[in-house]
Amino acid sequence: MIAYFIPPEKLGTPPMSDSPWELLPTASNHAQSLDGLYILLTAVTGISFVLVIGTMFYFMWKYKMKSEDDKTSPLTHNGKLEFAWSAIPAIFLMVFFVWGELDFVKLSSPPADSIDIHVTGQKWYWTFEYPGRPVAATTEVEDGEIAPLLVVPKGQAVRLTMTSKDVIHSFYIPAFRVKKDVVPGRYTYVWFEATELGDFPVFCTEYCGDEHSSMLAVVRVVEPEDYKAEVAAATTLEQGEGESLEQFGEKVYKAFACNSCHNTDATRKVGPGFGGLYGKSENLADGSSVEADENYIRESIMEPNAKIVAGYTPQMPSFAGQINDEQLNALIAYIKSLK
Amino acid sequence: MSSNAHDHDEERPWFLAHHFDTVGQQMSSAKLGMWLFACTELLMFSGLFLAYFILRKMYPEMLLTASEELNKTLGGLNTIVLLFSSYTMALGVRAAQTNNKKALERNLIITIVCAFIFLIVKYFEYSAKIHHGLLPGDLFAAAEHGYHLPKYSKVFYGLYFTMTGLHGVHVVVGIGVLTWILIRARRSEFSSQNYVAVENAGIYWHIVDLVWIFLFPLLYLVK
Amino acid sequence: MSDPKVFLNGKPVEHPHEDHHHVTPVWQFTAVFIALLFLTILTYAVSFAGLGPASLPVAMAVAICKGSLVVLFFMHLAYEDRFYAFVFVVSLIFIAIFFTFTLFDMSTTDELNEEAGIEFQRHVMDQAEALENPPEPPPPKATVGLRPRPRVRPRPRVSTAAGTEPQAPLHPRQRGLGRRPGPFFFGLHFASGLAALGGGGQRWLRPTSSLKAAREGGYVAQNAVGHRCGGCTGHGAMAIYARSGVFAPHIGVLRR
Amino acid sequence: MSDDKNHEAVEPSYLTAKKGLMSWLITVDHKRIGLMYLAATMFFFLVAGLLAIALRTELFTGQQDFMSAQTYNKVFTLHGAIMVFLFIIPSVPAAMGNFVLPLMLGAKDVAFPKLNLLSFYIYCIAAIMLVMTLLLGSLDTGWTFYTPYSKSTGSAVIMATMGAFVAGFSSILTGLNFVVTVHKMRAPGMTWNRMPLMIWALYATALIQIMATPVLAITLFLLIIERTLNIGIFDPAMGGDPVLYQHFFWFYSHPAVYIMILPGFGIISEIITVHSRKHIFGYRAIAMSSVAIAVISFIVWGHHMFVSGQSELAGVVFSFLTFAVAVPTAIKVFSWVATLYGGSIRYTTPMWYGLVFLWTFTIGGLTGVYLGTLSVDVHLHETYFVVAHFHYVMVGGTVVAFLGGLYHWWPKFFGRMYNETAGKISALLVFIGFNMTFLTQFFLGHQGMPRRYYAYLPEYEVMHQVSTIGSWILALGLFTVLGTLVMALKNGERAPANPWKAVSLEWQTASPPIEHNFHMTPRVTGSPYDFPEIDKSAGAHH
Repeated sequence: MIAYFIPPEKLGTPPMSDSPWELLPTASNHAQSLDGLYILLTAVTGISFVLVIGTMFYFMWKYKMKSEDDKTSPLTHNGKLEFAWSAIPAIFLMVFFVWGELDFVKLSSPPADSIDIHVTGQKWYWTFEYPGRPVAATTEVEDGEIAPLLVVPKGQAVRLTMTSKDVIHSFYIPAFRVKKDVVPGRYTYVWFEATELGDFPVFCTEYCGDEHSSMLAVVRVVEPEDYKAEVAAATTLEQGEGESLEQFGEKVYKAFACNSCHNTDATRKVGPGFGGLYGKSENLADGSSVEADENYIRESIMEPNAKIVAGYTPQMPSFAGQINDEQLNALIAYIKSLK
Repeated sequence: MSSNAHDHDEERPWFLAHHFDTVGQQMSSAKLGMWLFACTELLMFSGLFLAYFILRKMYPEMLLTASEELNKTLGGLNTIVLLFSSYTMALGVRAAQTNNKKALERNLIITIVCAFIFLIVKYFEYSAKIHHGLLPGDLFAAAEHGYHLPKYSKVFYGLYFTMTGLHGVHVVVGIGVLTWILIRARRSEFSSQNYVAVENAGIYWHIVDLVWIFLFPLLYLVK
Repeated sequence: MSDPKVFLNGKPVEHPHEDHHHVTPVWQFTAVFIALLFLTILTYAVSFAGLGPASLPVAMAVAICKGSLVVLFFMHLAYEDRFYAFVFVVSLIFIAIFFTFTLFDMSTTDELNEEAGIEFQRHVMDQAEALENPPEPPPPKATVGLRPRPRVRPRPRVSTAAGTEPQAPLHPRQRGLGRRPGPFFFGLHFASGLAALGGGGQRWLRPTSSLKAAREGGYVAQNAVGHRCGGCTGHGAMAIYARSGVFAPHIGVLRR
Repeated sequence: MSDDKNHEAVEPSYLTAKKGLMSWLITVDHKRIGLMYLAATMFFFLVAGLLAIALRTELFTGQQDFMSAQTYNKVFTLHGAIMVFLFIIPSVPAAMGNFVLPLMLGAKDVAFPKLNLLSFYIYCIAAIMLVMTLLLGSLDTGWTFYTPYSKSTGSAVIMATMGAFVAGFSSILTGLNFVVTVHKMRAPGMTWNRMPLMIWALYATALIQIMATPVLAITLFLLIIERTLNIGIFDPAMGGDPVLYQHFFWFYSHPAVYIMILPGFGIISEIITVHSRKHIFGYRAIAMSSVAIAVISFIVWGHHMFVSGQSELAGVVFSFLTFAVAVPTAIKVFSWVATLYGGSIRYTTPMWYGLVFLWTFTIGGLTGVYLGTLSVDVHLHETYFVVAHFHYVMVGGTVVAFLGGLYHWWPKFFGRMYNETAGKISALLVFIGFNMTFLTQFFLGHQGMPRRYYAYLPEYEVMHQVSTIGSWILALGLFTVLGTLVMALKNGERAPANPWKAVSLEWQTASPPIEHNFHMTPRVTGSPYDFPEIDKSAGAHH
């Protein structure tokens, strides 16, 4: 559950294509056939456009008005021509339809033996749960910027089972040519087989609110051999040596996207700000007031709805079971250090 | 206006608008306009019926247990009241066609009275539901009143109140329309020549009745 | 008059201001009213007769009869110019289109991904559940009426990540009844779809097949009212075709 | 029509027949109501157009330029909502159609004049509601109001939904009026095959307005109930289904896009024939394809939802039917180009707009085929490819045709001729600006640039900058149009009754026409496209 409002330019992924005119990298099994159909479509529509507009220009030049009373042709219809220009487009359309439909059926039926990764979309960040890895958080530190990271092995089918916690998002990897809406209340899924190593950006393509354009993630394709190591590395969140508790706390703070709702100063965002929180007495919605000490912070993380600060609505999801104790202590230490 | 705009020929009836050539043209235009409006009403209610069928497909058991709480006898009574009012409305239109002013007024009054009865019966139904807390959304308080209803029953009651509420609004509008026609009938504006306004009010009222004919079995009765 | 003064839609009109309209006799209205009362009592009887799943189609049939009585006689559609009936029927056709396609989508959401074990599943996020009823003991596994099973992760997959080397993917036939649509699947599906278009929305509900219930184990098959009468010819053909696996090998070809 | 001349001196035009504001506000004359609609829709076109310029300028660079993310979301939502509900749907049918339809039919007025005025005032109420949305914290859900976001967001969704809900009724009343007028009030001798194609287009549009708008009404009504009473039919947290909302919404909105483009087809059929002095090529094909498009548009709405969690089978069925809609549109374009054959083309400003329409609409139509194909749509859905496609069809199609129609019928509306060179310059500017803005967006879309993105990856910057500069040129072109037409009102010289020497009925009466349109109800003997220049002697129609 890591995200941070990554200004896109800091995402640090390689640009998808060097120049705007170059086609996207074809980095998945679907991309080949889809690009083939795209090129066929462009060719056929390009030719028919040139034919129609070319004839128009020719007629414009040939039949421009010569004198006020020159005669015009009495032609009003021509059955054969009209039939031809309905049948021929219909045939081309059927070709596009069948090719598109065959690919779509392939896109929609994932193989039974694919790796199953759980993706959860939430207002403005993605969470990836790998099979067998308890921690849902995946981090990829890039000079202080954190982006949700999806690690996938090269050449192996991966199926993403996706759901959303609040509104409709949409998981779109342009380089893999896959996209599916992430609908709350049901599972939708997407599958692909990465064929090129490297990092590729992931976009959210269903309007989901203020930070819709910052809801980005990174897909990292790695060799199958070191896939397990990469996943393990990406999903561990421990105190590195030489890292103070507060620094590790800040990493946990970003990893669990606390900053998507709480500011590190005292100003309000979606939730109350943490600046100078420790030791302050908070008055709660039910009129009582409590001193913000360790177990108040701990309880607000585990059961956020227990004590709601006055003027706020109970929106915070519970982190019980997703954050272990060292991370919790580090987080509390970090919050204590905020002034 | 006959084809020449200037000499007003005398036999042009008073109720014929200036832009129509004949009474038949005016009448058929008005009737076609009313039938198109009836189609828009049907299409609008079809959205609610589709929502009902979808809800029924998603939660079949919930829908059946939740619809048990609706009062079938009051629903049945309302159906009979509306059918009777449709009957008297049809008689009213017939009276207008046959220049029978008294019968027209009598039937219109009976229809309006039936409409009020319908609303009163609906008032009792709604107050019973409100009392038992079977209400949509956040007002849903069936548990406090000892009803053990499945999890999504509040969505069904939301849909129940939307459908019957919108239908009720149409009944109220119908009362307004019928009273206006009654006032014009009192002024003896209608005759066997000029009765399309009564017939259009009739078409509107029969559409309201038609919607209830489909609403009643779906919401109240179906197992 | 030699030169008719008044025209209507391009046709001269002899007597512009007379119009004769059909006046229905009173006894006919009374007969229709009594028929409507009788049909209402019939609907009542149907609902108490406990016909089970067939009660929805029967109730709809009775309602359609009552509706057509009102429209034909009370609204004079039977005696009017054919065009009004045409306008009325066109709007019914558009309603049927709206119903059929939406219910078609709702009922076939799982057709293609059954193999992947992802069920079209209603579940409520944790907060909503917590909001709705304070945390009491989690409901037992298959509770009556609670259609959405408690949130169960999709069936464990043969996951190759956990160190086991991936076995050769099973031939579709070995995986039990192949259910993947083949390249020719579309023709039959679309034809049956069109056949179903006339069948009206209700009959698109998914047929209960005991095979599916057995295979799914605890999955509460959607045996609600209105399903047991089965889909119409269109949907039935689609289901039979999809389950017969006749074209499964093609999918195998596609899948590799 | 000789005796028309001596009547003219006596009979004042509809503009001067009655004086004073009240004579306008309570008029039941279809021509005055048409002009009032024209003024209102032009005002909202200006407002939404300025919002579009603000959007494009903000997108000049990938980072924040002068708007915050929330403001950007509100601006693009209002741009969409005002353009769709207050400009493009009412503009051609209600503004131009109200004026031209009765004249072309030879009728004295529409069937229900009072209903026509009521429709205008309902439109005004809808406009006030949408303007009120601006004051109450504006709307940030996108013009499609997708749930569950539209249910949970704090912006003024209820006010905006009520605005759209009320605008729907105004659209229904216009449609109802047109269908009854076309059926019941045609001039003597005007059979269905002698009606101008503009009437066929408006008739097909009216059919859709009547049959589709009620579903929008119930969808928005359910959304309002969802937000107020929280019934939960569309809210997944309470057991509802958000994809169900999309079905309800698109069942209206796809036919609505045909409400937008069909009147444009009607205008183009009139302009191309009158200014190339030639009978339309394939009259029956164009008339029938208008009605065919109106009917088929009701069964294809699923192609908006290929990746939205709709079942794959439904996607396949909708994709197949979508290609069925492409064929009649292609027939129309081919027939227009074929009409130019053997003509004597007069390069007046309306003709220039007609030819620009053929260019832009062909691109718009062809790119629709990409989005109809299933697998390509998975890649291109909700990217700038879609933005480019529907702008090519809506701005390149309907707005260009609307401007052409304004120039074509301006002498009939006000009896004043516009300045021909200024008109040509405006056509050129609109053509260059439009293509520069939206052609680059096709490449943006193919590169995967998502729609409604406020900040984007650096490699999209070049194309966005080209597109933004293009949008400034387009804005300049549109202001030139406004200037030319308004100046024509002041000091354009008086226009003759039939400046283009057209044959259809609206040109057989004075311009501006008298209050009840015709002195003598015209009698129609032939097709509206039998121009004197067509030499019948050259053998039968081959």
